[in-house]
Amino acid sequence: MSSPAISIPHDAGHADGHDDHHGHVHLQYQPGLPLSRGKLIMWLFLSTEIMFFAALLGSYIVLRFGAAIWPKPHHVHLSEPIGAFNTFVLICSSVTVVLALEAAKSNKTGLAKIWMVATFVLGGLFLGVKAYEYQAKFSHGIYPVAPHSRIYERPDLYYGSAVRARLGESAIIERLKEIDEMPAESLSAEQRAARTSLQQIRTMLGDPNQQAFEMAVVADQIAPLPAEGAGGHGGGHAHGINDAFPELQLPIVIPGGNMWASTYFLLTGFHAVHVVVGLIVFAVLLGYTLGPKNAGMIENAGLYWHFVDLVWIFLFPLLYLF
Amino acid sequence: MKRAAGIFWALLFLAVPVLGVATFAVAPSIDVWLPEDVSEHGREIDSLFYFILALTGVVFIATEVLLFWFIWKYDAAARGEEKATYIHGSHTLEVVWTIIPAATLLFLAIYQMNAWANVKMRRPDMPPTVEVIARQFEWRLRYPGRDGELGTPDDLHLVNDLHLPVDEDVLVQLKSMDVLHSFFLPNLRIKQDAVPGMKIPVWFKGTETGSHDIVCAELCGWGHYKMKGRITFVTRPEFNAWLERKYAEQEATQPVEDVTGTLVTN
Amino acid sequence: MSDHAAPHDSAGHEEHSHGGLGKYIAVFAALCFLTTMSFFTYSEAWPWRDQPQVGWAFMMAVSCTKAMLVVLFFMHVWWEANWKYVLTIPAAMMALFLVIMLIPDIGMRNRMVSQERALHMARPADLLLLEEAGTAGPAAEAH
Amino acid sequence: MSTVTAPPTVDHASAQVRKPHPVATFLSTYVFSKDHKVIGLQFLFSTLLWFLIGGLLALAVRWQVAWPWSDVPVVGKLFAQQGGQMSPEFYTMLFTMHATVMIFLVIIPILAGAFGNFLIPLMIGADDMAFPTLNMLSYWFMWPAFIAFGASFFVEGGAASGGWTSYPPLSTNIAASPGSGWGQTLWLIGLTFVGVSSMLGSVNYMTTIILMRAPGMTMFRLPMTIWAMFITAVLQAFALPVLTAAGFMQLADRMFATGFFSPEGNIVNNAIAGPGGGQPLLWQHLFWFYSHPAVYIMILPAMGMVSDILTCFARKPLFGYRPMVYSIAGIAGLGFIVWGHHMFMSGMNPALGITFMVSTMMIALPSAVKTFNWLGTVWGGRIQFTTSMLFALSFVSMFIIGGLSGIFMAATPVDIFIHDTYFIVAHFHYVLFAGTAMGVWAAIYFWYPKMFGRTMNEFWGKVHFFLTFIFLNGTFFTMHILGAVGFPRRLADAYHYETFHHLQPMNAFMTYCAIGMVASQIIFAINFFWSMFYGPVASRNPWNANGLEWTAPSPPGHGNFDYQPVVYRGPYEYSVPGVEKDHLMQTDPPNAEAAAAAAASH
Ligand code: HEA
Ligand code: HEA
Ligand code: CUA
Ligand SMILES: [Cu+2]
Repeated sequence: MSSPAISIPHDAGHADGHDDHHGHVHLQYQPGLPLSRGKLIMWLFLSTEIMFFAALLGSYIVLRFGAAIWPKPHHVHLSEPIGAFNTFVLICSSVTVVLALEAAKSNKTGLAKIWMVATFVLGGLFLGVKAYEYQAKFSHGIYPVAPHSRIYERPDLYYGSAVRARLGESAIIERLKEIDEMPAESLSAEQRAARTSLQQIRTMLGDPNQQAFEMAVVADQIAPLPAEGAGGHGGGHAHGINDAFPELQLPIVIPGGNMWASTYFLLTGFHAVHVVVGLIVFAVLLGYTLGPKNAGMIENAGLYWHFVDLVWIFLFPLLYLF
Repeated sequence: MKRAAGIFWALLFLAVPVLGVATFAVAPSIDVWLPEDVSEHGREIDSLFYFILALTGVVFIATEVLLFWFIWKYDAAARGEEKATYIHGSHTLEVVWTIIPAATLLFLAIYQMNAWANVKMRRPDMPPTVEVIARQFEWRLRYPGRDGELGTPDDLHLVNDLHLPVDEDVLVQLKSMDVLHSFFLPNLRIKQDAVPGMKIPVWFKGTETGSHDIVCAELCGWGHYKMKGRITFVTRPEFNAWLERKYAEQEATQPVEDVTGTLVTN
Repeated sequence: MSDHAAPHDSAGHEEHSHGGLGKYIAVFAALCFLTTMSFFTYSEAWPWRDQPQVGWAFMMAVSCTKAMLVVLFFMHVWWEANWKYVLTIPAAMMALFLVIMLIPDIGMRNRMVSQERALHMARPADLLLLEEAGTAGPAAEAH
Repeated sequence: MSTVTAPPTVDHASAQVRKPHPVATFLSTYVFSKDHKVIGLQFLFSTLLWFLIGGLLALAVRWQVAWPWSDVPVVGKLFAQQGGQMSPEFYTMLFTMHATVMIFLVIIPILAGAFGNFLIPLMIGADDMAFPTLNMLSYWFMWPAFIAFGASFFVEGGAASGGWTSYPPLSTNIAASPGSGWGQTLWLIGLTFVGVSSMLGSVNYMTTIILMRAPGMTMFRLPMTIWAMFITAVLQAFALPVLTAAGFMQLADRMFATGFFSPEGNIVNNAIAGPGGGQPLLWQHLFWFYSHPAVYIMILPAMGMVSDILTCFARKPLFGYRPMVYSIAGIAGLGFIVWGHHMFMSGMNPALGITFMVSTMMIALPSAVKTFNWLGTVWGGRIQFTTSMLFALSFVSMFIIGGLSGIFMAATPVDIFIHDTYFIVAHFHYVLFAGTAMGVWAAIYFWYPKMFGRTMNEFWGKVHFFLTFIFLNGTFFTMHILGAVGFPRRLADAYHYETFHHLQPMNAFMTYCAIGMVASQIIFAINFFWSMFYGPVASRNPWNANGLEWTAPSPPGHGNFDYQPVVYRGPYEYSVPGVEKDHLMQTDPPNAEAAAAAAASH
């Protein structure tokens, strides 16, 4: 067991130290874990990611279940089937990435590249669907952002004055005048109905002694909370004033809607950022020959990608189905 | 010469426990010490403070003196040719110095729970005596009006001048309008953050008449340092008379409803 | 990515392939099946429609199973040595502990709510009000 | 973890293979270097510079506390509007940035960044970190933070002024405080970059320590420094992401008016502040979930380095090596479940307070084990009073004070009185400055020869030690008794309170000491730079220590080792009986004769 043959130069000949720039020995190491460096650091990185999402998801869970009220998915135009479709897309991409790895390991570089491209495309598809979903929220004034958000929590006096203030903006006044003067034939049936309710709420808001119920009526005229099963995307089902005349952008009431928007965009936003990073990694990988030599890289990229999938597996029921 | 250096450094380390203990010994006599306690539960907290002071004091003196002694004794210059002791540790010692502190700390943990529960958990069953609403940078006070109920239009509104009856349980309902503040009564050993959105009960019992500082102990912005109030304990009859006087003043001046007022009375 | 991680450093373990196409397809099918199972709570056949908690628990169980499958097979943890426990169990425990400790203060924050806050807070009553307005408001006659 | 005890035989052929040497330019050698030693020194220089800035900020803080509203000397001219005085909002900014700089730009990066980088590969026998590029990035990610924190002093409203804890809603609402505008945003951005840097560093360190130990260097032959760095890296990896997530949420609250941390119907400066819906305590929980482990991130590496230095200059094996390792792990594990002790008065559920109190009491145990083992290490030694040793001894002495004051605060009823008073300020300056910073100085004096190939001047080192030691105790010990009066922290002027107005002379005394303390650092700075060029040239092993780093040249060249190190024993074989020399290096061959021979030969 002894290996006395190793010579250990302990001495002062080298004391000034600058001499050995070229004495770079290739060092041997004690066996540690049965893992490559890349894989180990990737796993360690993923455990930091676990904590990152634990903080975000944990905050969401306590904020949500502690809230007095939380909007149902259809209140906020969230569509379960679309979410489910995106889940499916991510699962597929997880499969394609393992298949790319298997192919690379058995030196089928062409096949590996095909699977990798498929993964990339699926990831892109996921983002596309996500963008479409975001658009559906934005178009209804559901933003996490104060300057754009049109969400009010309750049909109360604050809400009433917000609507009044919006209707009082000069651009809106002009537009209202135009709407009032439009010939009935040029409007759809829905728009005609909306025009009537618009006139009604204007008289209602003029009355100083409004009750909470009247404010609720105003809110319902502007953007009725869609009934369950209505699905969420795009509109068509709902027929509030905001749907008939989107340019008015009147304030809306979604009880619990603000915190919902905050957490929804926070969680899906950070997940989407992770997807984007994954896509960049895949794009870089596509520049390599995907053979056994680079299988380690594919595996690590895959580990990351599966983790992103994993986060979505929890996000989907928590955000869409609960 | 070498030995002299060792002695010098050893004595420097001895100065730590010596001056440390001296500081704590002298502090009360120069009035840099716990402020006068005028509360019922304060005694319990103070005695806990002294207990921990004694406990940590013993540990402090023991460890620092040992350190000094080792530095003094095991100075290379003092040991001549003798080698250092070759020892890798002692299992028995490890067990001893794990178990003893563990037992001490566990005892301390259990021993103090009662005091904690008295101040923060065993809320007296009574309506709030007064509501304290912190805001940048003042303490707004709301006493129940003549109807004896908080949250009605005849509530008495005051700022920074808290009067309370002595020798009675009082329940303060603590709120904040804007940011975090902390309701600190040094002489009553009371401290509680005021959190916007929450109403937090604080209870205590003053044992002496007199007037003391209310300090804000949580950073709340540039004016944090001047968010000062006064708490005054008076006897019950005096308290009633004071309340009466204040009602009369309020009715005479008809204060404009402030933001707090409108919100709370809603 | 790696500057030094030449393939010969202490790796060598993951050369042999496990899994194989069949296994991955099976896992894929299971994942798809489980995803649709989440929707089972929406169906008529689901007996606990008025107790959402049961449905939530069911969906979380489904999610955990799915996560398990992904970790074990796609991330190859099934085939790994014991380090997998060292890494995953503490992280999972800590994450859980964090969430549990958040429950009393944030999860149950409305226990200590002040009136000022309650005033601005949406409540179930608001939802009822809106629904009522939807059926009884003047516009109900309009369309 | 596998613990192979038999050193594997080394393949000689491959040991001689030389790597092609990359072309070295100035930029690639000193600026964008991937060499862990250069990166370590980059961290060291940057953090020392910030240390100076943090120290000057502290002086300004002390000035105001001692003589509120009096003209500030030298820099007073900058506050033209106030006629030379500082304004109260400027004061809040001062201590916020003092703490931020000290914690995020000095102590954490000097421990993990400077010493972690420099020492880990050298002490485990590796040629570099596992991922040198990542390592380089971890340094360069500090720069956006340097810039963000530095720039925040000059933006409108000034730098962040919500305290280093940045409790919302104060920090999320610009109407609440001028510093909660751009200053706070930059603060959060800076914090995120520091976080990314630490995260990159910590995963890299863990990988390096697990996979790149020299043959024979089993986990239980690692020096304490490496154990401490390893566990610190674990702490960072698990705790930091939570702060990063919370930071993003605060950023969202500020920029997008989400309401994670503010309640509904909050009224700041007579205006309704955003829709709310959240809870201020959520931030506190998330923040302390990181920041309590962070205080151990800020002391464990110092503990490790001090253990190595104590053994070396006591010429004695470390007392209780395994208990020392387990207690570090214990501190780290318990460190995750005690964060609530910062929130006893915060409105947190008092029942939670009890659980956190019990766990906090328990965390004193591993610290007790460490303290007693250090005493055991010094006992029976042959103490050499080098500057480094003096700093290491004072670390032990001072940590005891800081730790014991922690017990007062862990006791919830006592904390009711002393929370947010100078008692707390005393506590954390004893552990952070009197503890960690003393440990850092011990480490600088100890490893300086390895870093620069020369030794620092011992005489002036001792003068530096003596003055720092005296002044620091003068400044910080007094804070305990101020705290006993209830003297509140973060107050620009407390003397208008009846309870506190007699404390001004005491504060003036502390400020004089603080001035002395900062002035003493001039000696250090001169010694530090002077020795780099004119200090006595150091041999490979100037202190006759045992670690692998001492078998490499001083300073080590690219790739660190000019031979293949093989480890045969633990790191603390000092004064082995029957061996002529009083120390056996980790690389000395195993059998007694060979050992004796090797020992005799150098
Ligand atoms: C390096 C940093 C560091 C370290 C190591 C510690 C260590 C400890 N800290 Fe400290 N702490 C801080 C940095 C640190 N702290 C900071 C920065 C703050 C303030 C943050 C802010 O608000 O701005 C703070 C605040 C703080 C608080 C909150 C106070 C308040 O705001 O009200 C508490 C409360 O429990 C606490 C407790 C402890 C305890 C119990 C330990 C223990 O780990 C100490 C253990 C050590 C010993 C006990 C000494 C050695 C042991 C013996 C000699 C054995 C025998 C002992 C006994 C039997 C008692 N700390
Ligand atoms: C690591 C952390 C650290 C360090 C080292 C220090 C160091 C010092 N601190 Fe600080 N402090 C904090 C962390 C730290 N502090 C924190 C977290 C707070 C709480 C803030 C809050 O409430 O939010 C605080 C708050 C705080 C306060 C309370 C303010 C208040 O609440 O109102 C005070 C008051 O006296 C103070 C004073 C000092 C002093 C005099 C020093 C001195 O020790 C400083 C001495 C400085 C030096 C000695 C610099 C030396 C320079 C070099 C060595 C460089 C040499 C250069 C080269 C070689 C290039 N600090
Ligand atoms: Cu109010 Cu500080
Ligand atoms: Cu702590």
